[in-house]
Amino acid sequence: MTASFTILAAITVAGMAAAMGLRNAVHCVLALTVGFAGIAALYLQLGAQFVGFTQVLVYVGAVAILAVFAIMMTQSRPSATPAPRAPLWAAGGAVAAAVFAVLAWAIHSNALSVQALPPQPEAAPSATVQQIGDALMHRFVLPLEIVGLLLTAALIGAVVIAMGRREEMK
Amino acid sequence: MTQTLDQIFVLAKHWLLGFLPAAIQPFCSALLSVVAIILVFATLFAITTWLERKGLGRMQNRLGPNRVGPCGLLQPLADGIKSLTKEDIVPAAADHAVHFMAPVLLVAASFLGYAVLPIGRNMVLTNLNAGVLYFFAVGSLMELAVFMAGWSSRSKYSLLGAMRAIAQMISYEVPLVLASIVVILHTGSLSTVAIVDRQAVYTGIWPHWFVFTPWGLAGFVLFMVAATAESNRSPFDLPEGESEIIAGYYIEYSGFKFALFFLGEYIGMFATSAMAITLFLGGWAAPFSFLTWVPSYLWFFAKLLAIISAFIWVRGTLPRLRMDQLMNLAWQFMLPMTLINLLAAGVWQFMPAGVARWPVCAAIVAVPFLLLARGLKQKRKFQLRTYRFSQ
Amino acid sequence: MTWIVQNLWLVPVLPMLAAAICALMGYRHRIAAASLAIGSMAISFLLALCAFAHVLGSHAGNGVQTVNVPWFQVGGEWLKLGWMLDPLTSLMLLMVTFVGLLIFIYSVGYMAHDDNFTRFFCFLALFAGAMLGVVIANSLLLLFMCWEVVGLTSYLLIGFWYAKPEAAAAAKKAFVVTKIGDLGFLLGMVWLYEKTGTLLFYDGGAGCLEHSALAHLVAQATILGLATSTAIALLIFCGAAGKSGQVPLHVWLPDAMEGPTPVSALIHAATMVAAGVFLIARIYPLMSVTASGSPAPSVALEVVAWVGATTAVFGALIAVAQFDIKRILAYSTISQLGYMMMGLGVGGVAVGIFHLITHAFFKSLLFLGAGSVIHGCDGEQDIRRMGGLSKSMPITFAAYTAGMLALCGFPLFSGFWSKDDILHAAHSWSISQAPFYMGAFGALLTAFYMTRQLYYVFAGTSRLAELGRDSTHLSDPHGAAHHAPVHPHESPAVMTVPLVILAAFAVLLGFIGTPAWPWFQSFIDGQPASFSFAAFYGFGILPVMLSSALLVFLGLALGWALYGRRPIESAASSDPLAELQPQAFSLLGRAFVVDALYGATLVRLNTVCSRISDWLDRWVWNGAVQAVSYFVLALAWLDNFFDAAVVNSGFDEGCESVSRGGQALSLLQGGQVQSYMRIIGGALIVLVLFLLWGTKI
Amino acid sequence: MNPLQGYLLLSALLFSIGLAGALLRRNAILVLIGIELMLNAANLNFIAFWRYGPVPAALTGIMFTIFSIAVAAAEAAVGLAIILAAYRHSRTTDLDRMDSLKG
Repeated sequence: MTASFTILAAITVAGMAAAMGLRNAVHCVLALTVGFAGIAALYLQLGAQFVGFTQVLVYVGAVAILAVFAIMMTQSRPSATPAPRAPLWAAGGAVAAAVFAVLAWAIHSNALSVQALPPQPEAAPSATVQQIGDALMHRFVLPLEIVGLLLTAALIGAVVIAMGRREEMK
Repeated sequence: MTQTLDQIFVLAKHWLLGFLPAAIQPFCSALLSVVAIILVFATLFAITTWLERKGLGRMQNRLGPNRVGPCGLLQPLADGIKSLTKEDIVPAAADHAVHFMAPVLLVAASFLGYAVLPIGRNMVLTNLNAGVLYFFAVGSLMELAVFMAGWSSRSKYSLLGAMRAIAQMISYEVPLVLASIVVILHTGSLSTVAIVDRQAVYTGIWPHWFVFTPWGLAGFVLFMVAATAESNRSPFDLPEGESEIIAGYYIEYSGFKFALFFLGEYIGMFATSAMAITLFLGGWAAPFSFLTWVPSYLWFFAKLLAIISAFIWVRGTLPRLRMDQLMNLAWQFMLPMTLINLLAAGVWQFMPAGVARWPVCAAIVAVPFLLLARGLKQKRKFQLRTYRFSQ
Repeated sequence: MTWIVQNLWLVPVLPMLAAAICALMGYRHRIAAASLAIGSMAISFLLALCAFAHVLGSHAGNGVQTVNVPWFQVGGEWLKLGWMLDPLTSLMLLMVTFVGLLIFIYSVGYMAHDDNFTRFFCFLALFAGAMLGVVIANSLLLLFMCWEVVGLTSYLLIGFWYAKPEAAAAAKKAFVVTKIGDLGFLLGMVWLYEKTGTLLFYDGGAGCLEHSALAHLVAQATILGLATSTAIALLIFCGAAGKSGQVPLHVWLPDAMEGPTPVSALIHAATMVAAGVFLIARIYPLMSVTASGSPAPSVALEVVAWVGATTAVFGALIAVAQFDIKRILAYSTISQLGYMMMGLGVGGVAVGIFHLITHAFFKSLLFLGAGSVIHGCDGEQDIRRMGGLSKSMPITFAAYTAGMLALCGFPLFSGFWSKDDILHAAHSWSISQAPFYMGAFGALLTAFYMTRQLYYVFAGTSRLAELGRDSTHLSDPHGAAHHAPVHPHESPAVMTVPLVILAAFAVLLGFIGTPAWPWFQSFIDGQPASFSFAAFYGFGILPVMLSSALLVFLGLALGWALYGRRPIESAASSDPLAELQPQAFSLLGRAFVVDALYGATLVRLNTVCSRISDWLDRWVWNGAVQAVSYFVLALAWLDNFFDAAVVNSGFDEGCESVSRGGQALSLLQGGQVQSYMRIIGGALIVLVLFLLWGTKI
Repeated sequence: MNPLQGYLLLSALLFSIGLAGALLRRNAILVLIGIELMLNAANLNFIAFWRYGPVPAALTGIMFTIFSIAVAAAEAAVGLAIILAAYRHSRTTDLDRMDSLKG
């Protein structure tokens, strides 16, 4: 439990909590980018350089921008949304809190997995871009192809859905 | 002697670090490098503004700045003092926090990219394993800053400008990355240092710069076009087109924040140009083997200045594009060409080394280029333009 | 194994690929579609040439070369498919690809004005691919699959002008009738698999046509004292009879002439209908196997011979009294297929296949010639309205005459040699002499009706403009648009060049299988051929030859006497033969009223059965049912009382409680995504708890 | 505390925050973002297990994360497009008001 981990975790949790708690949707997304960046930093700290940069590129560079765009396009007029009904709000919050409680308890109580672990490696295991590329091209080539297909389908699907019908555009 | 001259800054840093306790040495080493980079490129920014105004003036048959200092050389200094002393106006409706953070984030993001750019031999802040990926990841932060600036101002013009800028940056990021992938494909590494090292060898007197291969040349041209769009420069400067939306997303900024936007834009432009140099023009490598005695950083900055001059030249020459033309260029021309270029690079990899792969790869790039260019030209119909969304 | 054997699958796959690409292309890419189909066919032809050369080179040694690949696993067994190369396959490949290529080229001209040009070539290429698949298949299963694709394309192509009701009906008829035969084929195939456990023909000793399997089959007896092998062979022969238009199942073939003429030439003369004959030749070991020691031919072959002989005479008789140029050829085809079957039955593979090959050339020539005539006359098909075309269409006329002489068996033409082969084999058959006389009579009739047709179409003066042309009669849509007087004209070179090539083959092809130099026969049997004139003087050859030649001359003379001596004046005047024997002629003209007979027997029987069923239904069963129903009704009254008083009130109560429960539960299905998610979250908690608790125990 | 447990706890916390957002926010876009957050938490788990797991050389955790990021990107694109389409139809992104199958 190093200092850097504590700081990064605090930043991440703060960003994410703000993202889920702020009233203004755009502020939410901006806070979200902080959270995403924090997670990317955690990846870097864990030695997964490639994944960390990919995280920044995809989430900060694409998903957040996309979300911002969607917010801009759906909030043409500020709608006064009333706060959710209190019982439902409480129920949702209780469920989330209970999930955390149960997960935390599971992590703490499950001593088995911790004992089964090998002695902690001091340096992070190496995962160079070369190794990742080799793995992608050999062992994981089929998933890679499928993901490529999925992304293509998602691209086309997103365009088709968002384009809407012709008449509506006129 | 030449060795020392080449490594003089590295040696100086080590000499300075020697005075410090070992525990804080790595931190101080990074700090020193960062300070040096910020100072050098901020100075370059000042020089470039002068150069740009002067050069544009000459192209437009004017004199350009000529009052402050000899040949107007002190003009950037005067500009800086002016912007520092101006009143900082924030619109009443603006989102203050975001409005303040936007220029800071922009400048920070544009400086972050320099961490992986090798400025000279052994002169790089960090040699990251995934350096090129890092560069592009950090570059995508700028989009966020642009959005923050546009949105927080609560002004129609800035919001429109931001939307335009983001759409343009996202669109051109794809060909930008794809154009650089050819180099990665060839070197087999994402590390900028490794990429430059691969180019710093010579056959006879000629260097192995990637720009001297068919796919490299095409990749370089495509990269530069995409980089121009990415840094919102003319002829792709729609987001800040004065005649339409005045200054785009930073219209509501004034004083020092305005200057920060300017700085951020130029620093970003330098970073992309430096990336182009690293990827295609051999980084700090000398253009001929007999010129290797010239210190490597000098070569780097010479190339950088040459590219900046080219940017200025283009800005003074070409008219601005329309939005749909801009998008069509990205998706209908740049994207297919980068993909074809990728194919050419792949063919180059798999063909045996020799003369044969030169014409083959050149043909793979040139023939689709001609066909595509012809096709796009023919498709153009001249008719009354209809505005789909505004009516 | 050389390259060609390993890659023989390319031959059928290339046209299929072309068909697939054509199917994906738009309707406007006519040139691309045609060139694709023709190109693929040309490459297949070259490959077939390679295969032929390969077989020729490895002549004396290994007869059959096979490549088998496992397809999928059923239980513990691998189902295998494969292809084979033997003399029979190589010859059929050569014939199908060559004739197919010529017909493809011809179609470019014939279909030039059709809107569905691309579709046509797609179907043609698919047909060619499937047919080639039939030819190279080394597995009865693969053969059957390709066989069915062939049937499908036949259906599609007959119904190509599906807007015409006759064409659609003909396509349906062809499909149904051949399927009746295919049912037998399928049964036989399943039976064979059950008995031998393999459908591969040759599999290094384990195939179903090899010695061990055949010995196993012939040893078992089934009903009527038939050996299993015979029963299976006869079932498979049903399929062959359906496809090849043998007598009980021939009715579809004349109607199939509603399709475009190149289709008639390719499918219904040269290749597809020959598939039945080919099938019999392919499974000849199964057909001919007998219990060891018995010298008599097998029962299966005997049946084949009799069916063939009957069909030969039957088709020829009907052809005499037809007026549609293509129908005459269709009945002639039926007759000739009968000859082939008879040849297989009495003589063996070589005899039947030799006639198949020569017939393919001259019959496709005749069909293409007929197509050229129809094209030239703007869609007219009735020979009474033609006439005098020898002047306006000289090339077609010359080619047609060559084909006609070959078909008649005029001495030295190709048909002469192959038909003679069959007659000679029939003459020396050990069971009966009747097939020989039937074949001879058929030869006479063939010469007669072909002469009749020739005189009607080409001699005299043109009668085209005479009658008002009723557009309902038009079978080809070429001239449907305009009613201006037509001037017969020669067809373009793309149509005449294939004609000329085919004519050359029709004349010369027979010389590869003369008695003096029986190269063909020995090639099929895998022995070297020798040349000797002395063979002519062998057992019974010369007398048979002379007598059949005489019969041909007699037929020609009869034809001339009836139709040639006195030119036909007008289209309305009745047929000279009809004047002589009006009743017989009308019987023949209605094709022995087989269609009507089927209508009168099978369909009538069906009607009667349904009448009886109806009566039974109405009076017997209905009465019983009514009686029961009254009884039930009485019970129901009782039940109703019980129900209303006792059950209902209790049930109503139950229903209401269920409904209330449903309403309560429907709150869960409120369409609110987040409420669903809350429940999922709750479920997650329970799951994790369960897992933790589970590990503790 | 074991470092792995620290990461797992953090990941659980992030997951719960995402779940809370998805449960409590009424804006469909923010709900989608909450789901993205949960995915990120899971990714963090994978990386942590890769780092401290028994066979880091297999790179399985990294691969899983890479594919997960790709799938999440696709999911975000399609999800936002669907929200846009729904918005165009019902003029709202409020999940509470998008509860009818018809119309």
